[in-house]
Amino acid sequence: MKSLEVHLRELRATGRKALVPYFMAGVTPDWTRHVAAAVLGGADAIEIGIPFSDPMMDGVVIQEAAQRSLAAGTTIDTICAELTGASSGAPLIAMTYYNLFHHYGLRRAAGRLSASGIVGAIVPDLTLEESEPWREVCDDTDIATIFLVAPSTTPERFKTLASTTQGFCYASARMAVTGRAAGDGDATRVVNAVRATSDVPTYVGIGITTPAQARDASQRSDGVIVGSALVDTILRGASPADTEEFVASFRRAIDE
Amino acid sequence: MKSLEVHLRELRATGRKALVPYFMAGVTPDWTRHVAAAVLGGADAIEIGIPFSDPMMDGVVIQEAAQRSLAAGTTIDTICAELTGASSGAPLIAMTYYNLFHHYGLRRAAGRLSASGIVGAIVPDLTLEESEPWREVCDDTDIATIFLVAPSTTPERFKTLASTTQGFCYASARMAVTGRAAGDGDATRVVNAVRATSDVPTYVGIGITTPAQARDASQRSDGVIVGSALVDTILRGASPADTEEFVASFRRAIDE
Amino acid sequence: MSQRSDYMGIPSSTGHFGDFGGRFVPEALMPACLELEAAFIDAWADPVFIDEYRTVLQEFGGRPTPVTYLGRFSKKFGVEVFAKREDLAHTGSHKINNVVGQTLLTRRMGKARVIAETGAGQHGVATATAAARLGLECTVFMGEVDTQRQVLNVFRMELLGSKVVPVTSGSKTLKDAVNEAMREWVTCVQDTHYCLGSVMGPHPFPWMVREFQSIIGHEASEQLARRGVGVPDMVVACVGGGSNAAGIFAGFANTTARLVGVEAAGGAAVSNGSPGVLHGMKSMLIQSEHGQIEEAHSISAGLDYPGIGPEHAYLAAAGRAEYFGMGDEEVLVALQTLSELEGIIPALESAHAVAWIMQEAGKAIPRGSTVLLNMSGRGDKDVAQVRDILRGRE
Amino acid sequence: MSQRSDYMGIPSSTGHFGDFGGRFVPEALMPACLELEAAFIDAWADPVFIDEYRTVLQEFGGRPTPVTYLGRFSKKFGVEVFAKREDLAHTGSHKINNVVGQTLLTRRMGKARVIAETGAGQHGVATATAAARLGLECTVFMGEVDTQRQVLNVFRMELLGSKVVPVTSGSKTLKDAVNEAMREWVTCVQDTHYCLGSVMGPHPFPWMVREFQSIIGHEASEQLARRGVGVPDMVVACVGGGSNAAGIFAGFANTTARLVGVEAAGGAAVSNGSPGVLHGMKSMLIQSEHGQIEEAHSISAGLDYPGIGPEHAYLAAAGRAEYFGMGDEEVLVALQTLSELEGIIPALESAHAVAWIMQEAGKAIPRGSTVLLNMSGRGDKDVAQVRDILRGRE
Ligand SMILES: Cc1ncc(COP(=O)(O)O)c(C=O)c1O
Ligand SMILES: Cc1ncc(COP(=O)(O)O)c(C=O)c1O
Repeated sequence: MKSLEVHLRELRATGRKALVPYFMAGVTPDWTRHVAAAVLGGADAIEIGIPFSDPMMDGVVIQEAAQRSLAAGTTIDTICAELTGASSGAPLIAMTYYNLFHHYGLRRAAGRLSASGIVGAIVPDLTLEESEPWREVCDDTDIATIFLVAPSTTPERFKTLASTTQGFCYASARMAVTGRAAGDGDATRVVNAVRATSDVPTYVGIGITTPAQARDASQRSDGVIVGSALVDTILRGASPADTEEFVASFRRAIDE
Repeated sequence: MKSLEVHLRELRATGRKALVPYFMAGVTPDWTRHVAAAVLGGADAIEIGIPFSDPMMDGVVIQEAAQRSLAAGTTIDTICAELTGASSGAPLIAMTYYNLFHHYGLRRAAGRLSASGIVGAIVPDLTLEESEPWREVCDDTDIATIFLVAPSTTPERFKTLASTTQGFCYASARMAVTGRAAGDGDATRVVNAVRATSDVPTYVGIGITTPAQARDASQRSDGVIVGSALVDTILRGASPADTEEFVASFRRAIDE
Repeated sequence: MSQRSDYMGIPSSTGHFGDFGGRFVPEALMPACLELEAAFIDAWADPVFIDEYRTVLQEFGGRPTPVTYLGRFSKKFGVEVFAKREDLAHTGSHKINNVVGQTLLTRRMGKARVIAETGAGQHGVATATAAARLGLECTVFMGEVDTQRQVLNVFRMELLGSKVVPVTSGSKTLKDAVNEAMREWVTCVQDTHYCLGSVMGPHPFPWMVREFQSIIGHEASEQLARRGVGVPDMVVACVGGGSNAAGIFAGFANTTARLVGVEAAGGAAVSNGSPGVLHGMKSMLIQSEHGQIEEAHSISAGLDYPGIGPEHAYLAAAGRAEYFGMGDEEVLVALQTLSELEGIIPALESAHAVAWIMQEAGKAIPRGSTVLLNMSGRGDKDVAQVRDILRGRE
Repeated sequence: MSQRSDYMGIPSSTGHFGDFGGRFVPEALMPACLELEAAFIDAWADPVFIDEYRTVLQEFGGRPTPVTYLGRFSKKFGVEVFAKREDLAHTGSHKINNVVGQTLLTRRMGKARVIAETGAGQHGVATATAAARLGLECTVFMGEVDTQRQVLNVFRMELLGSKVVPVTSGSKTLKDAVNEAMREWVTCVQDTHYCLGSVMGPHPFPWMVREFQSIIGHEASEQLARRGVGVPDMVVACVGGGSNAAGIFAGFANTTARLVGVEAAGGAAVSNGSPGVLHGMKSMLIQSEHGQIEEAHSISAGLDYPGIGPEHAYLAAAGRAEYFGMGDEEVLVALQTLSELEGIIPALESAHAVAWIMQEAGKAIPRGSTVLLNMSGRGDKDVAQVRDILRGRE
């Protein structure tokens, strides 16, 4: 079992619901300070978005963030360089599209991520069926490959995905891309479908934009992922202190 | 034999080459004074153009004249009214397209023209084959129906046309519409083709724009028709006196 | 319903259909008309020529065009409508049928050049197309106003290697382009064929063009028979000069089918015109009280013609075919309706026939009737214009 | 020349053609891909479905399209060129073959709505057309830049009853329209089919679209056989996503014919690209050194795509087909040359294939070879653009 999953299972065992904020790497020069601030604010793990030109699973906010970051010259290498040494105090999970790893070289990419402290990867366009080469090279590192499940996922696929995912299972609350619809939609049904076949920690994401929603969703699951809502504040000029408060507000709601 | 032809044969017998200028009726308010002036200048007969919206056989000058005349409200009736009583001293020949007569009623049109002193008609789009109804109604009047022959006319058609035309035979010197190409082109050949089958007076038209051309053409035929060159001067503002001098200049050249 | 067995046969030797037709041209053109008549009679009796004409239309022109059952449209209007899809022919309308025939005939007559008139440009583009294929020189006369309205069609003709001459006389539109083409033809008749674009002009054009277009009707008749529809109750086509209508009527003239031609209300030569002589023929024309030819006015350039082919004038007089006018408004609605229901954007011309069916379904067209509609052309050429009109109203 | 008997058959069960293809989509879409695969396999084995697909293409779409011998072009370039005339299909290109198949499948799956991406608008118009015919709701995603460049195609889609959504993300062009259509599909996959426009995307699209387009190659093969030409020495088609090329190649993949795909030089995914993953598939892509997808650049909007269908990537890797790039300049000349010599104005896309033949006649194409050219579409849509370019130089 990858260390990420060990960590997250332990967290769950303490009764604490996980809060996982998402950041677009490179979107501002001080993005790593935002990451650190989030941890201070109460984040349990951090998603690090690596910008891709064609983010098929993302809505306008993250698209915009990706474009800004790309325009600033962000690459896997620049991100890893900035992360290396900057201990954040919470597990880091890369989130990006498969082409970047494919183009970088799977083995090389896994190695580079791992070397800079990343312990998980979410690749939304990497289907279970196509994931073997990637999972194989990850086996030589401590990177957990996290799969998504969705309201449209069939019972059979729930089973395979829940048993293959590492670290946690990412439960899309809605049939939507990031940042598009708000609310936790089908979260209960999706989480329960995972739980029916596996005891892997299951976090709800996609559409969690307010502390109240986060609280509701976390009550039905093991944690929540907050993406576009946070990225949006950073795009509008939020400081690391703002980020800390933003995350803290979610923390408080969840822990209420 | 129609009186026009009697007259023109007599003219030929005197050794005089016929000079037939063309006027667009109604193109200026004083157009009948131009007609009278032409007679003073030495015209032997006058072509009176009746304006038609779609003058298929005419070049730009006569098209322009027709449009001006139509814009001024010219109709068969207005023309006939203006001609009635105004004795010009030379035979008047109407020239227009068949639709106007057809629409007016063939019998009515022939009667109206005849009553206003017109003794001939040139209808360039009325082919020999379609001319019977018109010639029939003309038989009840003194209107001569004048046919054209052209460089493309076949030997057989030369024969029929020359034997059917009344008054004179209109020999197109060129394959062209009025006012387009200058010079007498195929005049000799066309005139000779008519003469080979008939002794009807044969006049050359289409392309006679200068006194010198008129002289050349008249030497090979029984007379010439001058159209666009004269209409052009009127469009440019020539006075009846100018017209008299214009016609006289052609007269002198022909009689030289 | 009158039903004689001799409609749309060979006209009289002088080219008359009843009181209409004939030849009204300058003597300079008579020999060319006679030569053309002889050449056409000869070619049209020559299996080699006919075979080449058919082969070119098949392998180059895209024939046979299909007959499409308009299911949703039929359901909505309660009549069974089948569309003969001339919009799918090369260059986008039935015009190609005629120009393929005439250019092959041009070559057969040993002429190296064609001239043509065009209004919106459809016939001009078709002629330029057929001429390019045979390497014939081609000059197209187009009213100056139309060259400005239809810059893209001018460019198309130029791309196809043709020369486009703007006509500045008269109203600077289609009828003047015909005049100018005739004037030009006088000067070059020796080596040039005048490729007239509809069933109009002096004999043999109305007959010849109808023959070249009759492939539409013959195909459709066979297609409907094969589909088990048999003879439709009604055949409906738009009428400018009348070539697409003549072409489709030809397949049904001697059947029980009612034949309906739909003119633009602003150019309805049969409904609003009177007999007259223009462009080499005697026919029905829109003219002033003094016999001056009037300009037609229609949203569709292809129906903007003040006359109609003489055979139509005859069919109307004989009671064999009926002609109605449709206004621009109804035509716009018809274009939109057919597009939305069937995925076929009709030419504005063809939309006149659609509009008439929409108006008369359940009235002049009894419920459940089978109707064959001639989709004479595609609407792509009209989309910019329709857009401007509809946007202008918003 | 390699000659195996198993090219262009059924891909692996995971949708792979050799190293390429597969499925790279959000999990939310996986069930829809699987459902679609099952539905397609079922339909494609059902004679009733196949018969309806063929009948609609015949009676509505204008199939079979003819094969035209390009006599004057052939003579000039010393090779025997036959053109498969997809330009004569309804809506003006081969795109109709695919959308007829996919919309029939949509109805069969019980879905009431389709979405589609479009670049210049050809696939969008085709989808809107096929959807209108079946009464399906239709939304088309189009880069905002493209909606401004192609206002008339936007209006055409609207006339056909579709909604056009301008895409403002990324480069605001075709690849972003695909992304946006995918994003939309995630939200409505229950009742909506994504009608993809080329042999790209996740399995089963590349295979399914090729099957729907293979009617081009099968028809052509039969037509050439009937004409006594037999198997041509070479089959040449332009390649954007690669659907028209796949369609015509499919008729000749297991013959001796050389297969040549011509990409836009500014979007030559095979010649200048590298393997990668985009839009649900693994294929050859134009990408930066960091794996960011680059914008393609071509005079022809339909070839402005940074990828190529995965089966082409495979055919190239396997050496069964060759791919070359052609520049805008040569393409413009080719469009003019074909128009003047043959009376066929090709789409700018198709003109890439023409340009390659002109360049290679007597070189890569030995003198006297028989060449089958896929005339994937008509140039009417491009005439305004070509005019502006050529006029701009005067
Ligand atoms: C599509 C279409 N239909 C009809 C017409 C009218 O001509 P006709 O009445 O000769 O068929 C035209 C003329 O341009 C046309 O383009
Ligand atoms: C006429 C034409 N040809 C070719 C293409 C390229 O697509 P594909 O490579 O899928 O045939 C397009 C795309 O719009 C097109 O319109």
